[in-house]
Amino acid sequence: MSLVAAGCGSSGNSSSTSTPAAAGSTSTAAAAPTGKKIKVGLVTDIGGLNDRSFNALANKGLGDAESQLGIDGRVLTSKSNADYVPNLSTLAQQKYDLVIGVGFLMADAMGKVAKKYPGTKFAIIDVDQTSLKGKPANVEGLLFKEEEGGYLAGYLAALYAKDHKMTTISSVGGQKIPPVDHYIAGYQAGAKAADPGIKTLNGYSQDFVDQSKCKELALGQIGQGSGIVFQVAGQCGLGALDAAKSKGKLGIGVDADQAYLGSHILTSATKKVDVAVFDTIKEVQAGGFKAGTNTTFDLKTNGVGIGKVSAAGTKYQAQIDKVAKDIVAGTITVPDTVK
Amino acid sequence: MTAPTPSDHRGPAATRLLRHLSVGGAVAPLITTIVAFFVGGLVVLATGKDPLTTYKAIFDGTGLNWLLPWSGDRALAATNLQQTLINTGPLILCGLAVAYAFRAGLFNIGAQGQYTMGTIAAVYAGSSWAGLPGWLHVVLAMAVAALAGAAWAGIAGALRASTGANEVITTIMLNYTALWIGVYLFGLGGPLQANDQPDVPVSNDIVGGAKLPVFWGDKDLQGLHVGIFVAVLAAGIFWVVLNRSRLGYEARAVGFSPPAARSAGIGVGRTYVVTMAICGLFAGLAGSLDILGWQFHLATNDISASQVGFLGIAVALLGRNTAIGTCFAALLFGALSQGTSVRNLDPAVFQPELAQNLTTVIQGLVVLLVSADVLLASVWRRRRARAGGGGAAAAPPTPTTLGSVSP
Amino acid sequence: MTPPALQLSAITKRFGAVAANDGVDFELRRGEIHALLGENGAGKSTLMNIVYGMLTPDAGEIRVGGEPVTIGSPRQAMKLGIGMVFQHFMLVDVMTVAENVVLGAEPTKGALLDSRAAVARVRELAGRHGLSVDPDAVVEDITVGQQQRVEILRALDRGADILVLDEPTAVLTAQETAELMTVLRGLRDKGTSIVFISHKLSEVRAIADRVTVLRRGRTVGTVEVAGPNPPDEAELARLMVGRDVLLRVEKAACRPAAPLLDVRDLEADDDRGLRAVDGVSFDVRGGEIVAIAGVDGNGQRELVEAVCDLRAPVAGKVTVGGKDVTGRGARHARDCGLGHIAEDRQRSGLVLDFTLSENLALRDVDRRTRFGLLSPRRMLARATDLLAEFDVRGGGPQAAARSLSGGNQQKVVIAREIAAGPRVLVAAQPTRGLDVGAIEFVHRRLVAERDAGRAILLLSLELDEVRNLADRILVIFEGRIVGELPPTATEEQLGLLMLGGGGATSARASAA
Amino acid sequence: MSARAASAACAAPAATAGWAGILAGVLALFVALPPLTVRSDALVVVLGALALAAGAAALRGGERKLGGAAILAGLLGAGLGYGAAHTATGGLEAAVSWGALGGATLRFACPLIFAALGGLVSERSGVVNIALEGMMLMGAFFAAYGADKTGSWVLGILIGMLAGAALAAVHAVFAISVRSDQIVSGTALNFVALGLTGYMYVDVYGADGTPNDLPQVPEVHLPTSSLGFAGNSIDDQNLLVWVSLVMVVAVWVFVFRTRAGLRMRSVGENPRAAETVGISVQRTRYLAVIASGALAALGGAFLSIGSVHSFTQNMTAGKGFIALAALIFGRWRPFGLLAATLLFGFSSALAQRLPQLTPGAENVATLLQALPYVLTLVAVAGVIGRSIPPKADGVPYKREG
Repeated sequence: MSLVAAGCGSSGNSSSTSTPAAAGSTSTAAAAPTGKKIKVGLVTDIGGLNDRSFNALANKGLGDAESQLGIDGRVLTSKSNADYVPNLSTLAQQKYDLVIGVGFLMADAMGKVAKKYPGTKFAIIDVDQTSLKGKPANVEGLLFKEEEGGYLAGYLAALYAKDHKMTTISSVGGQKIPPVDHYIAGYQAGAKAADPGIKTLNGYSQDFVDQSKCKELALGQIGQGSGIVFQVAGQCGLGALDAAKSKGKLGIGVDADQAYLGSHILTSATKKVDVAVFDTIKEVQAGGFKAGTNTTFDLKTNGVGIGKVSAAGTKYQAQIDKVAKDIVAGTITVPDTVK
Repeated sequence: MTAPTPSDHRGPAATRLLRHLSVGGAVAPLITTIVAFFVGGLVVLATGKDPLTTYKAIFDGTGLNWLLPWSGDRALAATNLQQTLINTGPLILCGLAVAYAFRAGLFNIGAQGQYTMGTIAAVYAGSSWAGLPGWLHVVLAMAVAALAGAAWAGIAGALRASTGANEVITTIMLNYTALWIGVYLFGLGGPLQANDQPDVPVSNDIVGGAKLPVFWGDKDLQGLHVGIFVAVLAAGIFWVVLNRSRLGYEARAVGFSPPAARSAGIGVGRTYVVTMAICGLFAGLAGSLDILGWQFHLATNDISASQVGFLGIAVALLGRNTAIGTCFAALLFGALSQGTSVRNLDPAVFQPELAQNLTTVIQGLVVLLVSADVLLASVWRRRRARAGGGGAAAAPPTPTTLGSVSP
Repeated sequence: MTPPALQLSAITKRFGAVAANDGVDFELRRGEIHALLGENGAGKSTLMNIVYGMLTPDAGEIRVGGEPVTIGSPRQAMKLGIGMVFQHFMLVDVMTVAENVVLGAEPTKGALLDSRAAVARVRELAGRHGLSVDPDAVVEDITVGQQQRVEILRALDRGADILVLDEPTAVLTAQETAELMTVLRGLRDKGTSIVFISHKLSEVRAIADRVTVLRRGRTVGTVEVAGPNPPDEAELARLMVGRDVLLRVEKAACRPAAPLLDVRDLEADDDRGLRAVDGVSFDVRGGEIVAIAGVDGNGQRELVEAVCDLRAPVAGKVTVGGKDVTGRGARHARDCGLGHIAEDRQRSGLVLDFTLSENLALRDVDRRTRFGLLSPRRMLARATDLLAEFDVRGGGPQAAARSLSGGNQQKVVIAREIAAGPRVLVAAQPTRGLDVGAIEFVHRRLVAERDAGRAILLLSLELDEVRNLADRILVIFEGRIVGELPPTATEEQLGLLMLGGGGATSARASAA
Repeated sequence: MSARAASAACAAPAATAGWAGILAGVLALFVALPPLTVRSDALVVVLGALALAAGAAALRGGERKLGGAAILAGLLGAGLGYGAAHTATGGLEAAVSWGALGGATLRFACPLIFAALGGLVSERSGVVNIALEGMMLMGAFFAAYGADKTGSWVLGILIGMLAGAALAAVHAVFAISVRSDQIVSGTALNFVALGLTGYMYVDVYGADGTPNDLPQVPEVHLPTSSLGFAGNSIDDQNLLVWVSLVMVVAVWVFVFRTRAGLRMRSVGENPRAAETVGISVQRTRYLAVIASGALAALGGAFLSIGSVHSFTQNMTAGKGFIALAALIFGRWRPFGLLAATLLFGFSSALAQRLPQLTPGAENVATLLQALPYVLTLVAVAGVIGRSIPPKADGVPYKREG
């Protein structure tokens, strides 16, 4: 069986949290279940739990919190968009202390439900709280500076490419939506910073599920000379990494640390949804919920970063660490829109 | 002339069974459903769970236990029932869209595409014309959606009428064409993509006045909108049109015998077009219910995720293509999808993800058994024809008839 | 003495309650042409389907060459040397002649078909038996007569020495019929035993050595026709029908009024785009019955369809009561006063799954509505009246049309068409497949409608019917009207015209 | 039928003109694209005009279809060529790299070829197979499952094919023996397959998905990359892609050149006729339907263990229906459906690449995804010559008596 960064109850063998830029994450710090027994519900979007990145990570965060913080967790997957409102409101009705919505597609439903249940604490990943209708005060937006992780990944890719006489690197997006474009913008900026002469390709598969579509896009890019493919398309993107593998090129994973896929994974641009979920739960347990605002997870807070760097990239570790420091220090500003 | 070679000879036991199956038309679908659930139960059993507990849990999740006043959590049951009925409305309409075609001898696999065109039209109409009075806006949006569905289905009807193109193939193709049109319209940079969210592949929200009134439950939390009444009303209209109007009469005549209809002066081609258009009206209306009732906008992935039109095929078949049967079949399928949702089905009883797939299997089995059951009904009819006296010579078998199995 | 090629004893075959064959005996000698004669539904085809293994008899014995056999499938039949030429050809239209002939016994070369060998085999066989046909032609492109040859060739290819032909001349032109006769005689002379199913007396007398007559599933008797004292047609007919056949319809003298149906220079194509009606002109006056006589397949069907606007004519004009109905659609024609008793009542006359009341409303459903909706009560009431008036038995207005006997079904059709009060009534083979009582009813009704002043166009393949009913007879041959005869014309006169003979002298009839 | 069409095509000079016109139209676009990338309008326009002239000549010679096609090709070729000549070369090279497009076309086409061949075998015997989608899905899941459990992709493929054949056998029972409406039972089996594979997937693999070390069908590496775009298209294709192409030939030989194929066709055209010459309609149809399930499953197996090396729920996503479309578009003929699948594959490949050509209006390219369906609509409507199914296709058969 695979080493998978997700799965109910299989939270022990976490491998996603070692980043070169900073020390271990908060989630590994706690040892034994402590604290108040609160009830936390998680509602996924229609991608399902086995997307191996986004929903899976959120689920893992909840699992970590169950085992380490001793909370009661429940996950509701959504089969269709008709499930969002009922899923969220069911949890609220059942007096869950915290209800977390995963994903961008749930913004509308979250706005409505949160307004109806002002006594329940809500958090929503990837959505700016201020963009919700009526700006409900009991919602915390959990945002990520995906572009910072993308930047590091792009920087590393370009360094590697330059040394290996590759002229081009590329990225495969699922759909042209903000969380995806943040990654790609950072990736391209990082690459140009490392090697201004490098060519970057980008394409969207219009799909987050069908792997063959991403695989084709990636093969096309490899055909145009791309030596490294960065996937930003959830489950579909696994096809892009598969393309890189079968063509003897390198791939860069997304969201979770996808190094387990093999040695062709140069690194992963990580977005620690699990950390965000875990931290938010911990906060609520401690009585410190930041309602009505956003919490941004960035390189500084170790909310984004890059995953395990493969053997091929270890020699650039020092350079990457320096860039990471510069970003944290604010000397490098990373753009978040694709030009 | 060929000699009379009637082909059916059955013992009295089989006859009795067939009679039972055919009485009132309700027994056979019930048996079909029970068999399908029985098979589903075996699957549950095979996984080491208790089928009865599982089905009880699914039943509770449907909210139908609300009808049993002594049941536990009334509020939860009410919410569940609202969601079940929200599912049911469009399912009724899509079922009618398939059933009406069946009655005219056409197989409308295109309810999904007609539904999609309905949602697109509804979202367009609902998000435009903000100045209209509410009731007018709702009615107009529903009308536009129904017409869009009708036009889309009419293509298949027109192709059948003018070139004989098989509507099964054309409607399948139209389904996918509708899907990509939707993805194009609401995708980034698409002509109908939301003005205020340039980064999201979604439509504009419909305006408040275009929303269907919610009469049970919280109107902000996807309470039950009046669409269910629209659907039931449509089923009534379906019955009237089919059984009491010239249109329906002609459609049935064409369905049973195109040459006889033609010979009687009924325009067969025209009937195909009109019939398909009526199907499209139903399916398009279904689309408008979802948009105006609870969804309020349409994202590209909503279009590809929707299955309601396909389920309409199963609904119509289980409902024997009748108005009342379609309503009950839609309720069954709507309830099943609600009852197996993760929030309602306790994973300790049965894993909801499995239950959802089990539901699909049960739906498939229902349709499969119905396909055999249609045969039984036909055999019964032929038998009765023969029993009517002297009818033997009246029914020379053709290769297409569904006669008996025994020589 | 050698045993007979084929001997059937006491063959019984039931379909439900009906016995299609009820203890039939039949004997086919070696090297004879043996006609199997009987009315429609007498059980001829059933018997031969049993011989060919398509049906299994419920009782009885079959001997081939003296040996008792059971024939469970066509394959077994072929092994026993039995070949069959079906009335509806068993050919695959999109394949070539050679492929059709060898189908089931294909020559192969290794794993592949050897089509060259197939063609050679067919060519050799065709040459040997004088059945000229192009082995490479695709079946759907050749004439019906040639298609029949393909069927015969296939039977011969399987080594058939018993050949069964089911009504082989029904679809042939006179020329083709003559050729077929020659071929069959040739085969007989080479030793093939032939069963020739027919209900045409003249044909039987011309070709057969012996005739066995079937009536209502039973053998009536076997007579020699090639011998010194051949029975005449009347005798055969009596055997066939079981009584004196001349069904005289009592009718008053014809009092023709003004023309109500006028057909001018009508041209129409058949389904394959070939010209089937080729410049037909005639008219029918009120108060007369005009019959169109001809061998099946000479454009009758297309003519009826063109007149009733069920088929778009290529050229020409049809008027009903002075109103042009050409190409305006069947409903318009009907609204102008055209009634149509369709040739095939089960296919196009009735919606078999509709109730009688629904069927009776087919023509004028728009007149049975109230507030735009159908009124089942009114439909039922009217149906009850009509069913009583036309003496339809076997079910009330709520019964499905399917449940009625053929005769009663036809009464429903006639009731519907006549109740609409048409000025012109087109009756296409109105008595096909009916029993004697029903035939009489139909005939009397048609005459009554004539006397009521309607113009009646009758198309029939039954010469007796034509001569009995018609006031004038038009003969159609290859899509043209080749002559007009009075009802007093003899069968020989009619037959000559129908086969294209003598038509050369007779101008295209355009009675007026 | 094929023989006649071919002879008609070769006979008349008008037909030659028609084909020449089509060629000129295609060339008009081709010269404007990489690698030639001619930047002048003149050549494009001249070629387009040639196509129009040839088309007109063909029309006058009575070749209506070919002439029309040539004129269409001329207009489209010249129009698109003109557009291409005025587009930045960078974008052009990104979007139109023939080698990659060719390769992608083959990969998109491969599962469709298998499934459409399956459909061909079934429908040529007279059984409509709308359950191709479900059979592919069975193949996709059980190939992955089998490969996982046995550790061998060969066994995986076999198990997948068996699963597809099993579903097909159910279809056969209902369609042939019970004489159900074939479309209804096919529709039902699509539901069953979707539910069954989904159920087993969740049950066996749960939230983790199929393992990463799933045995894979190997790729075939050919040293052809130096041979221009054609070589580039095929140098690195999955073994199953090659199998699918071989299968087209094999099925063609079977259907049109063997005894069993002739008999199968006769059953699909006129079952009663077949029976009268001693061919068992039932047996022929059973075998054909079951074979069709195995073939469609092979297409599914390509999707799971050939292409992306994992299984996901409903991963066929309507490909079975596209295969059905290709079958119709290809007029129930192996090479016809091959051409159709390649066209569909090409349009999918192009739809993915075109956005790079038109930054800012990427979305328009999504419309190209609808092309296979629209083309099929046009085909069944008879605009490009009527697509006529086998005569007994979809008609249940029963013996008399």
